[in-house]
Amino acid sequence: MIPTVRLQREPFDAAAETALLTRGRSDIGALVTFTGICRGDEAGEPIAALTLEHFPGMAEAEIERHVADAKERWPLTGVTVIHRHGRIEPGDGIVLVVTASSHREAAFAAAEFLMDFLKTRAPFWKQVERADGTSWIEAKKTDDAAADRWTRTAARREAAE
Amino acid sequence: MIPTVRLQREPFDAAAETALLTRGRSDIGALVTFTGICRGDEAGEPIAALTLEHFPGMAEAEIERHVADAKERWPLTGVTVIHRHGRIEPGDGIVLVVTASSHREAAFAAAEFLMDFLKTRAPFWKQVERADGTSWIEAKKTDDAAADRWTRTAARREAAE
Amino acid sequence: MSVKVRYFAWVRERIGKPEEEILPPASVTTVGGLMDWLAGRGEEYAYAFENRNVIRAAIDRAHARPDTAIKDAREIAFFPPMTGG
Amino acid sequence: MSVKVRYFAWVRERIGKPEEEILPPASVTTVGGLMDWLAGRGEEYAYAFENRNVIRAAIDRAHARPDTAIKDAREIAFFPPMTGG
Repeated sequence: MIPTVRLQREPFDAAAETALLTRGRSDIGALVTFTGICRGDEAGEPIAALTLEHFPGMAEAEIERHVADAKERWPLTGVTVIHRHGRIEPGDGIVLVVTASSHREAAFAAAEFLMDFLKTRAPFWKQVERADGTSWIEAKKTDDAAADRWTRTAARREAAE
Repeated sequence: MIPTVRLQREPFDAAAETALLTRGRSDIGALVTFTGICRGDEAGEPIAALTLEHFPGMAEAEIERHVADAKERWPLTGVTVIHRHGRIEPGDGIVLVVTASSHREAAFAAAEFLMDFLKTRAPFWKQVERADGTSWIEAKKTDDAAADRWTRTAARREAAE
Repeated sequence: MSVKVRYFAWVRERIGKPEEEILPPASVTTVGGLMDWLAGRGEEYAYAFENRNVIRAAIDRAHARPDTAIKDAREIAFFPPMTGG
Repeated sequence: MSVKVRYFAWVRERIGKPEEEILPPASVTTVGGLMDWLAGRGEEYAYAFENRNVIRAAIDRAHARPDTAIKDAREIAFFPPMTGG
């Protein structure tokens, strides 16, 4: 199974990506798709758009590292991660994660794992564009906690062995 | 938010359903789609098809009950559940669950919750069709355990109040 | 008072019909009691209910337990553990 | 030995440039030491590194910590906590 990892400025088509991943396959029992979408508000205030800055090279490397990690943790039969950069308007997709497995537990867990790490380890930064100017979104402690649970699980697993 | 719950014999189109759910919206930050697909094997043996029997009336009622429960537990901005019955061939979808929220935690949790309950509480039964005859799939203990974790969470929450 | 019983999946196959009207005696008051009574109606029923612990039931389309009272039930269904999703 | 440093998001905005070649003294051996040295280079650097605890770093495109040695680094990046996904 060769994962698809792509950074792009252009919108993505979730349906086309899942079709590519599942076409001609009969070993996929569970397919989980996560789409992160630009909301029309941020911290309760309306926004005009988000602009995503990223660190080319490192962003791909970090995503690929975590996709490889997910493949080791769960029996996946397919993974696609697409992350956009540049200007994104409300209602448009920012990130797409697709995971496939023979059973749902692995597909769900891997998709959540990848999202938690994309949020906290992949070098992307969101800038909010409002009528009165721009500002950078602050990182959320809850995202760090979400990513941390996978590390603690791994640590517990290793301690138990 | 009015959830979509549908039982049908016909295939579903996940992309069309998510488009319906998200169209014209700017309050959705996270969209999770789960598709359960008929695999080409069951318990290591190749199969020709699955046939899903269901209890009309009760199946809809059970799904709607759990969708209402999910809406109370998480701040969802959209839910779609479609479950097929009748004969389904390998590679074709069996069930579709779409959950939308402003943040990913709620969308992921609600999708897993609904799938765990669909597996254990919704009156559907899978019959396997093989070259040499048919047989009923046995319920898995792991599915009961998966559904049980939501009850335990609720019990703990109530005990803490 | 007569009640409609419905059977699904292999319970239906073993009994050989999807539904029937039955008239259990007044001494049958719970779902579990009804299973005992049905099991005594013939070979096919005995086979369907041979492992009563795995059989699930619903009264008027809501899940019921062996100790659930069947008073006022219009429809009682018996089926194996569910395997949808 | 000179090293390329890159800045992202508000670190870049505060310093006013996306990257530069720098030549820190031999006494600067860690990521944290480099932040201290950069902070002393002028007002814009002091502003960028005023709350050093929140600044993240990467050496040759892999996450690094304040105590990570910068020996052999070809490229060192500084940026705020990430907010993608």
